[in-house]
Order: sequence, then C-alpha cells, then structure tokens
Amino acid sequence: MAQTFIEILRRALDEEMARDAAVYLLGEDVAEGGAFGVTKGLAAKHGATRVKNTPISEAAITGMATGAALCGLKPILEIMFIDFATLALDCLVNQAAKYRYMSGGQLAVPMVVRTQSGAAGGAAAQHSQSLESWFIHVPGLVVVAPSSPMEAYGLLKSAIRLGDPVLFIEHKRLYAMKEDFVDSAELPTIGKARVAREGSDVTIIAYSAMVRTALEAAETLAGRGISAEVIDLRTLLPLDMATISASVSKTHRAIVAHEAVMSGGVGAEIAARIADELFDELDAPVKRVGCPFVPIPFAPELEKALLPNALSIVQAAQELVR
Amino acid sequence: MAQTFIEILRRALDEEMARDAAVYLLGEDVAEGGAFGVTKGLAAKHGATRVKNTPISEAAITGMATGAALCGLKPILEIMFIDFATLALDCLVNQAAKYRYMSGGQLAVPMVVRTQSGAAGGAAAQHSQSLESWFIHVPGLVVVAPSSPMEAYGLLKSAIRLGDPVLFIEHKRLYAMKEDFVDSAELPTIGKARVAREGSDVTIIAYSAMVRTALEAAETLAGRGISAEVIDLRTLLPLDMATISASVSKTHRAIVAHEAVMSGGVGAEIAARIADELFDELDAPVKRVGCPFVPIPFAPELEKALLPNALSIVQAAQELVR
Amino acid sequence: MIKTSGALTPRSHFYWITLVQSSAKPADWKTLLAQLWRIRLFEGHVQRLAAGGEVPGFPHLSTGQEAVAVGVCAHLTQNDVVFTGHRGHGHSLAKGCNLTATMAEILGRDTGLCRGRGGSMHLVDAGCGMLGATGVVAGNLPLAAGAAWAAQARQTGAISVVFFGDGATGAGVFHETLNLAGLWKLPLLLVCENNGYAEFTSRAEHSDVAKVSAFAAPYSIPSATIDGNDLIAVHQSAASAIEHVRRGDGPYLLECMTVRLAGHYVGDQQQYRSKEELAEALKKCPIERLKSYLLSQGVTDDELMAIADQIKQEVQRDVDAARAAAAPDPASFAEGVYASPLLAAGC
Amino acid sequence: MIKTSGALTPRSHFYWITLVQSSAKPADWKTLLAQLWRIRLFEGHVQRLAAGGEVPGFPHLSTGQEAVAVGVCAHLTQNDVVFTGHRGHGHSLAKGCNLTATMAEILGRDTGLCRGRGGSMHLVDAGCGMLGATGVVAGNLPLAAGAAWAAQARQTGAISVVFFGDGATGAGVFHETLNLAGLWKLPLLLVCENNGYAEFTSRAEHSDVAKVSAFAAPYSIPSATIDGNDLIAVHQSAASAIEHVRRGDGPYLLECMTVRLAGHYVGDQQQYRSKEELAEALKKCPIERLKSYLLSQGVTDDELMAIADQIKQEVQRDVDAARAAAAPDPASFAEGVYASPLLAAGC
Ligand SMILES: Cc1ncc(C[n+]2csc(CCOP(=O)(O)OP(=O)(O)O)c2C)c(N)n1
Ligand SMILES: Cc1ncc(C[n+]2csc(CCOP(=O)(O)OP(=O)(O)O)c2C)c(N)n1
Ligand SMILES: [Mg+2]
Ligand SMILES: [Mg+2]
Repeated sequence: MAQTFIEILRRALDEEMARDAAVYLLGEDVAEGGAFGVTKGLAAKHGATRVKNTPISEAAITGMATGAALCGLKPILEIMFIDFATLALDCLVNQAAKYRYMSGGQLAVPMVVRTQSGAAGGAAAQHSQSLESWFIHVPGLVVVAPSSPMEAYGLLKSAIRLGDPVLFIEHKRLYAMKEDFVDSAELPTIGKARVAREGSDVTIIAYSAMVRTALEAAETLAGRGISAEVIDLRTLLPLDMATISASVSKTHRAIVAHEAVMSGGVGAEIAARIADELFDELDAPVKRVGCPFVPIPFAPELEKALLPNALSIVQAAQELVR
Repeated sequence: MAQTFIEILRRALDEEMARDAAVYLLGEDVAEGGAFGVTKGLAAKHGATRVKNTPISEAAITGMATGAALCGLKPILEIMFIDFATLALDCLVNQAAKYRYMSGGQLAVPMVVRTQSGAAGGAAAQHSQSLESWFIHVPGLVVVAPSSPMEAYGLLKSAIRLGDPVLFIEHKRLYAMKEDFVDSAELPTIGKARVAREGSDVTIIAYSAMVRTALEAAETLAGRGISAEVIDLRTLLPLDMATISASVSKTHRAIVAHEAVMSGGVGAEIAARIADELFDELDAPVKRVGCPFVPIPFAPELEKALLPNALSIVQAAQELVR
Repeated sequence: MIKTSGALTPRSHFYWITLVQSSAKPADWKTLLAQLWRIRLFEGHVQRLAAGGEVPGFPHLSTGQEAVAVGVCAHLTQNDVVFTGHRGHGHSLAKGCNLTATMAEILGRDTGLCRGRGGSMHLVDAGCGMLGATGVVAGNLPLAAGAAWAAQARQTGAISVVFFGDGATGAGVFHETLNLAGLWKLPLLLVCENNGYAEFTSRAEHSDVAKVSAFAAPYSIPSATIDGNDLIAVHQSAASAIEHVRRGDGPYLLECMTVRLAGHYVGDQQQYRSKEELAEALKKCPIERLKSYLLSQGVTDDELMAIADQIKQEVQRDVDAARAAAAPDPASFAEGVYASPLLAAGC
Repeated sequence: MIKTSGALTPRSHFYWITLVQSSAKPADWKTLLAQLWRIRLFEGHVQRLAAGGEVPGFPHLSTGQEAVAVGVCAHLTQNDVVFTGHRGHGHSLAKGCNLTATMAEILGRDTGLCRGRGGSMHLVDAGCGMLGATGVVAGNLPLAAGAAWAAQARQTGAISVVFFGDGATGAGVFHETLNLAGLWKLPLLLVCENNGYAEFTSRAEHSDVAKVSAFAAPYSIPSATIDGNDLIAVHQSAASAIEHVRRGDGPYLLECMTVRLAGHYVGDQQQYRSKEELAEALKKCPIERLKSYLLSQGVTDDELMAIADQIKQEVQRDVDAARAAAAPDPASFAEGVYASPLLAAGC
C-alpha cells in the first residue's frame, strides 16, 4: 500500500530507534509529532526520554545534540524550518562540523539534523527558503536532500549510521507524496547519486522536490523528441561527480535545476565543476534553473511566478539542444 | 604619508560620522577601539552615545542595528570575526535583507555590518573562515570586500550612503597594509568592479586580500611571458559581470581566486556565469583557486600548506595558457 | 478625558483613543470593547476565509487574546512604534492599520499593506507605526529594541512596543535584548502574551519558569504579571508601564496571562488539549468579561447590541472590499528588493 | 581522606586527587597548591614563548584565575567531562591533560593533543574527559549540556562541567542552556569565572547584572557566588555543588569572582586598566593567598619552596619536550575531516 513521505520517514525513524538504543530524537513539538507529524507516535512507542520536546531554542538544542553526540548518543534533531537553521549555525558550522578535525580525530559528531525547506502555498519569505548551498561550503558536514519517500527512507537510515554530522533536508512539497514501501536489505551509500531516468541528449541534474519536476520536464521533452537523462543527486555534499561526469560525457549538455536562488546556489558549484572538468565534453553551456534573486513573496500569484517549474527546465533544454 | 588599512578605515568612519548625524557605531569593544583598533578615538571625538560598546550578543546587536535602521539611524555594526556572523544570521538573512521587500517597499535597512575574515597566523578553525559566499545567496543584501586601504575608504563611504544592508568584509591580513591617502571627490559605485592590472592572455578575478596575491602572480607570469589581467571585484553582490565579460572576451581565459573553500564559494558562482554567458569566448575551462575543503588548521605549517598563494594562481594560469 | 483624533494615516479610518488611566469611564470602555469586537470579527473572517481556501499560508489567530493588543495600544501615539510576531493581526488593527488593507494583505492582494509580499506574518504599516511582524519567534525583540534606541538617540519622545509569546522566552535573543534594553535604558515596552502554549507544547514542557516576568529581575527591569483577559487590568497596567518607559526610566516587561481560544494556526485540531481545558478557556473570554462589567455599570444590552451591529457591518464592508481587490501582477514579483534598480540588475 | 590514583590516561603523569570536603587537611591543600603553581608556571612559559614568537595565534592566559580550575576539577573523576573556552589552559591541566601534549598543541606540534589542528583555544583530550574548548564565547555551554544529557540518558553517573566567563552571559545561548538544563534536570555544573571583563570592556558596560548567579534564579537552579581566588572556598563550594549535581538534582551555577592578572590575550597592553587596579588585582593572587594560609597552619617556607622547585623542574622538562617535538607534516593538512575517506574524496 502506498504511504506518504511522512509515514515512510516515520518508519525509518522508528526502525532506527528500535535498532540502536543510542538514537534519540529532539526538537520543538516532536513528542506531539512535530509541526508536520513526522514523529507522531514515536514518543509513545520508544518512551518520552527518547523523544524530547524542546523549548524554542534552536541554538541550544543544536549544541546539545552535538554535545550528546560527542558522548555516545546518536541524536536526531529536528529544526522545524531551514529558515531557522540561521539560529543554529554557530554550532553546526563552528562546532559540529569541525570537531573531528579540530580534535585531531579524537572525537566525532554522529548526528542528523532533519529540517524542512522550500516554498509552498504562501508560507512567505521566512518559511520558504532553500538554503542548502550554505552547508556545502562547510568542511565536515554532509548534506542530503531526498527526492521521494523511499529515497528518504534509505538515505535517512544511512545518515543515522554514518558517523558524521548530516543535514537532512526534506522539502515541504514532498510530504504528501506517496509511494509503495519496498523492503530492501541494502541502504544507499551517502555520496552516491542515482540516474532517475536515462536519456541521451541532455542531462538534467536535480535534487529534492526538483527531481519530480525534472522527470516531468523529461517526459514533456521526450514528446518533443529530446531525450533527457535525469540525475537525482541525493547527496549535495559530497557531490557525486563520477555519476555526473558519466552522464554529461554521454549527453554533452547539462542543466542544473533547483529551487534555491541561483546566485551562490548549489547549481553554481555543479555548473562550475562540469564546465571545468568536462570542458571538452560540452557542446553547449551548462544552464541553471532556479529562483530569481528575490525573497519568496506571500501572494500565490507572485510565488507561482517566481518558482521554477517543469516548463523552465523544458525551455532551458530546448535552448541547449536546439 | 602612507597610512595603514586600519587608519584609513577609521578616517572614513570619522568623516561619515561628521557628515551625517544619523551614523552610529556599535559592537563589542568599539568604544575601546575594537579588537583591531579600527574605531580607536571615535568615541572621544563623536561622543559615547554614538560609539556604543555592546555585550557579547551578536544576535541582539544585529537586530538592534536593523531596528534602528528602520527608524532613522544609519548604524554601522562591527561583528568581530565573520565566524561569529553565524550568530547574527537570522536577523541578517530573515529580517534585514527582506524588510524592504516584505514591507512592499515601505521600509528600508540602511545599515553596514563591518566584519573581518580570513586566515592568518594560527587564528585556527573558528577565527579564520571566509564565509562571504553565504551572503551572495541572500536577496536583499549587498556584499563588499575591499582589497586595499584606499579601496576600503571609498567603498565603506559608499556603503554607508547606500540605503540597503551591506556586509563589509575586511581581511585580517590587510589591516597592516599601507597606502598613501589620496583625496578624491568621487566615491566608487557599489556594484562596479575595477581592472587592477591590464593584460591580454588570462583574466584573474579576485577580491579582498587575494587581489594582492593575484597582482603578485601577474608579475611572476609577466616574467614568464604571460600577460594577466587582474580584476578586483570590490562588490561580490551584486557581481559586475560587465567588467568580467569585457575582460574575458579579450583574454578568453579566466581564473577565479579566493581564500574561501571552493565548494559553494563565490568562485563557483563566477565560474558558472562565465562558463555560461561567455561559453563561446572561452579557450579553456575557468579555473578556480581556493582553499581545499578542510577547516583552517592551527599549526602554521598546516595553515600555510592549505592557503592558496601566488604560486597557486601562477600554476593555474600556466596550465590554462599552455 | 478622551482624546480622539481622526484618520492617522491616509488609510486609517477608525478612531484613535488615548484614555487617561484614572479618568476612564464606562463610555471609554465601550469604545475599547468595540475594538475587541473588531479584532474578533476580523479574525472570524480570516478563519472562515482560510477554511474556504482563500487565505494563503497558515494564519495564526489571536482570538481570546485581544484585550492585550487593545489595552496596550490605547496608550500609544502615532509616533510610537509596534513590533509583533506570527500572531499579530490584533496588534496591527489596534495600532491603527487600515482594516481593508490588513485583510487584503492577509489575502495576498496588491492593495494589501505590503502589496501582498508580506502576508499574515509580516504585516507592516509604516504610516501608523506598525513597523513589522516577524515569523521567526523572538526575532522581533531586538528589532524593537533597535527602534527604541533610535528614538532615544534621535530624542523623538517615541517609545517602542514589542508583543511576543511565552514561547519566545526560550530563545536566547529575548535575554540578550533584556540585557541591552536595561543597560542602555531604552524606551521599550516588552509585552509578553503568556497563553501557556508554544504551538502544541504546553508551557510546562518548555520551561520551569512559572512567570515570564521573573526574567526581568536579574536586570532590575521592572515588570508585572497581570490578567491579560481583563481589558481594564491591561489598560491600567499598560498605562503605568508606558508612563515609566516614556519618562526615560528604561524598559518594562509586562506579562499578560491569556488564553488562546483557537488552535495554534487555522486548521490545528488541538488534540493536545482536553475538552475541559477548552471549556475553561472560553470562560475567560475578554469580550464577555468586559461586557459583564459594562452591564454591571448600567450600560444596557441594547447599547452593546448597537455597537456590535455597527462594527459587524463595518468589518463586513471592509473585508468585502479587501476580497474584491485584485491580486498583484505576477510580473511584478521582482520589484522592491533593493533601493536601486542598478543593484537589482546585477544580482 | 585523600584518594590518589596514578596516571589516568596513557599521557597523564600527575596525580589525581579527590578530596573529601570536610576532611581536607593542610597536606591536601599543599597538593592543590602544587597544581596552582603548575598552571601558573605553564602559562608563564606560554607567555614567554609567545613573546618570542613561538606560539601561533593569540593565547589567552588564565593567570590569576587558577584556583577555579583546580578547586573544581579536584572533585571530578575521569568519567566526568569538562568543556571550556578561549581561556582554558588551566582547566585542561586541572582535568588531567598531559602537560607536554598540551604545550605541544599550543605550539602547534604534531605531538599535541589535537595533532596541532586545534591550538590554544581548542584543546581536547578525550581520554581524560577534557572534551573541548570553543573559541566562540558561550558556544561551549550547550555542548556541555548535551554531554550531561548523554550521561543522564546512558546512566553513566558522570557529570558535565562547563567553564565560561562573565561575558558569556551576554550571549543568548547561555540562557537557553540554563532553561534546558533546569527543565531536563541535567547533571551539569556551570562554572562562571567572573573576572569583570570581556576583552577590554568592563562588566559595567556589558551588563547591569551584578551577580551572574542571579540568572539562575528564574529557573530555580541553585547557585552561589563565591570568592574564586580562595582555593579553599572554591574547593568547598564546588564539593557541595557537585554533590547536588551528582545526586541527580539537576544543574548548579557556581559563580567564582576572580581577577585576570594578565591581559585579555598575550600582547594586550591593558590601557583600559589603571595601575591601581592592577596593583589591587595582584593582591588577590590565589597562590599567594593559599601560601599565606598554609604558612599560618604551620607549613614551613622550606616545604613550600621544595614543592615549587619540583614543579618548576617538571614543568620545564615537559615544556622542553614539547618544544623539541616536530611540527605536523604539511602534507597531512587534509586528514581527519570525515570518518570515511570516501566522503572526503567527494568534496
Ligand atoms: C525560531 C523559531 N522556531 C520555531 C518556530 C515555529 N513556531 C511558530 S509559532 C511557535 C510557537 C510560539 O509560541 P509563543 O511564543 O508562546 O507564541 P504563541 O504561538 O503562543 O502566541 C513556534 C515554535 C518559529 N516560528 N521560529
Ligand atoms: C561569540 C563571540 N563573540 C566575540 C568573541 C570575541 N571575544 C573573545 S573573548 C571575548 C571576551 C569574553 O569575555 P568573558 O566571557 O568574560 O571571558 P574572559 O575573557 O573574561 O575570560 C570576546 C568578546 C568571541 N570569541 N565569540
Ligand atoms: Mg504561547
Ligand atoms: Mg570575563
């Protein structure tokens, strides 16, 4: 039976808590299920001491998760909106990411910070941002951004077991997405991308909710005689350049699509690397699809006008292949 | 007589305070001159009410500067190390940057946040970062990174008069740099880069302390028969693509050099834009020079091994031109 | 003595009231009751429209908490500034925001206070001193302190008021702001609406601190904890708190104990609250309490009905006007990020 | 009763002391005096080496504040963990870090505690429970609370101790941590070294709050303000504070009033301090005070001299060993960012 992103994510949390007594959850309202219901029922099942509600103290709870990770727990922290990660950055960037290195390898921070990002339905400027690119600039962090329920299931489990601090970004538009739960013994390797659709004319590189959009675009493009390959990055840090390279060496054209604003976005890094490492392979410039450089407006008409969609990708692809 | 970066910066602050009664300074120790002595003597001259020491409360003082800017002051806030801007990001990103837009143009935040960045002399992982790329990802902010005392003088003045929130990044290695003070009626335009050295074989794009390094590299390259043009970006947001484009259309080769780690750095954005917008002009891939993806280590031997230098640029240029 | 003045901003068309504390009479309370009603009715419309899918985002209603907004703002002049948070409709209306423009903003219309760019959580009306709402809990506190600093520095005589919830006291910046406000003796009134919840989590799970006003003590900032559902109590306590602040004696922390009659946001099913608790909460309704008081003072039911009817019609009319307004032009989404179009062009 | 145990970590070669509060005798105080001396002498070396250009970065000395480190750490076991900040040499040595490895780290040697990657502000010795120092003021507080949470959750019986300055109380995260520590009843001892300065700015300019311990009151966290330059006072107060924490009764805030005898960092000319102030500060030296006490208790000058001589030689020997060690291999700079080399390769 098909389950939602939220249900499948909850299942991953539930199973990891059952598997490893060191896994603890903390965050605002998590014992009540959290703002989006992801952790619903886990307190009842695993005990209130393992699923802890916190005050509105993003800085302290991130610090506490980090300190606990240094001392034998594997905390999973929920930061309700990535916009509020701004309040947790000192700890994430200055402490958690650097602990292993600064301590000369004595200590590690096996922690997962689950957070939620992206624009939808008028959440407006302070609850809609896509800030993942900040984190790919921080040595010591790992950044994961799943594109579907089952992807989230495996990636979250792998992240929990990884041993280094992982920022795990869930897109609010994916929460209602449904998929059949499929049991599989194997978990995805953090750092490996996946080819979500094969194609030969152009490579579309995407992650998170934009993978679905890219697949839609590929479908439309197929109807117009353009064969698009879609890569689901899964992990933004580290980047799987091998998979990207294999694809672009075949298609000779690339588009990077994300919801974040383009300036300083993850797409800039990917485009720069393709343009450098695959210079001789490229038949056309690497194009980026992303939000224009504007805060997310509240009114749905403005939000819609701003957000990149399948058509934006189709147009970029048609320009490239033309 | 030649003056240091610090002295010339102080002069700019002094003059702007004399010119505009709405200009106020605040920050940790600023009445005592600040950690680097930039504001020394300004409290005595302009009064203690206009040069305010603050507690160690980066979040609140950034919020206060923003609130005061909404209400008629032009605050200049000092964040002692850019590493601590992590504590001020909610306000900078969620409030200050978005106020004009979210209020539908009713309000503005004419504020300058002076901060200091970069590695030198074993300041180690939490006092050495170059985090400027985070800010070029934030619509509503302006990011300025001067390369010399006189550049800082003009750019700081322009920033103070701009009317939007500016992050003004001073590199700690530049503080001792000396230059003759030259009076000039004209102030630089925020958003315009400058050609620091003309050349025809390769364009080296740099900012902040890396401009000096690029000029050194250009000198070395000249000795080896390679004519390098050096662009001093001055402003990282917005980017002056016109100046970059004019240069790369002439040299057909580009290197972007900065001290920040490459992944997700400002260089990624610039490289991606050149590779896209100037695809047909390029004779070689755009190369990036920057720190490898590692926190800044404490030991001088490690720090030195890590930091990009003139030789790194020379090597990149020789590879490109070869 | 009631001083009424006409429209304060081009958009404002309701009366501004400054009550002198000691001389408040039933007639004054009636006018304030009208404001309570106005907010209640306004948010009733928000709720209905949201249920019908007409409101983007997730609006947070102040239903049950209106007495705080009205009781405090009654003492403010147009020069005074107000900052609020995610639950700020009431504060905005009480500070003098035009009702149609406020509703238009909440509906995402081009005629909204912020041209539809802000929304329910980001209401700004600079003309009447409503300087902003922030959706990041506690983010408004230092902004308000900064506004107070500007007023002090520029000697405008204005004060700055910030409304925030009890949950905001978990955020460090609340404490940083207290320290700075006390140290710099800022003309800042901090008004905490303690409704015992932060989202779905009760106060007991957030904090061991029973009274938010206790946080002021280490800083020697004067404070009081009052019944925030008693408009008269709020009005009187706010008067003396504001007198202190306006006199230049520094900040004041006013904690108003209140109850949220609705969910955290429109749509919240409140499974975490018992029926008994909700029934108990309803008894504390500030409107019912003020009505009882007025009736006990000889005001008649008919008089109150007449006020209610009038407000109802006015609100309906203004809400209709807001609903009839046009959405922003989609092509305009990029306008207004920077002062200079040159800057915007380079981004 | 003195319980001494030998080397606790492979690197540790000084004695660990657990004093039972009530039975402390001059003999015990002598051992603690030796530790004070050890830290003082160690930092004297740091200062001289820094002046000679041998120390990278900007080391902060705890000279004058040693009694806090020694008095508190005397009660800790190896399982207990300590977090400190930028002024953490004393805490590290008192917690049991090997002196040579600590100095080697401060000098940036490969044999340093952190292989030269951390430096003076980031000392870590996991083996002896010195879990870290952070250069971001107050950043250590929630880390320590998290360690306490882990100890509580895993029921290890350990406690967590965090040392921080008075300036750190200006940072919001200090207050967030107090709230959480109180709420979750964490086994956390918060030790504030109130030296009246944050860098060059005196406490009066930072805060209106005279006693840092006052911040604990709203949370009902027990606290005390004591003379941090009186080793006996620190030792005794720490004993009861730690008893409280170890018993599972939640956190405790111990404020130690102290003086910084050196500048903020090595090289600070301290123009913001008068000669009189500095002279006054010198009178409060914890070493001199403990010496006077011991002399008054019948310990002889010769005995003290003998201890001093021995410590001096030991410290000199260990410092020499540190100086003789090799710098890290420059080619190794990228080692140790991630657990898995695969991850690192992809970055
Ligand atoms: C920094 C931050 N963290 C989390 C949230 C999500 N959030 C929105 S409202 C809220 C509860 C606020 O409680 P309180 O301050 O008491 O205000 P109330 O909703 O009760 O009026 C939370 C946690 C947020 N907006 N900002
Ligand atoms: C968040 C942050 N802001 C500013 C600084 C710069 N800084 C280093 S030490 C210091 C003063 C700290 O004072 P206190 O906490 O009292 O400790 P002390 O130096 O007196 O031991 C400051 C402001 C910092 N390290 N971290
Ligand atoms: Mg509340
Ligand atoms: Mg201090």
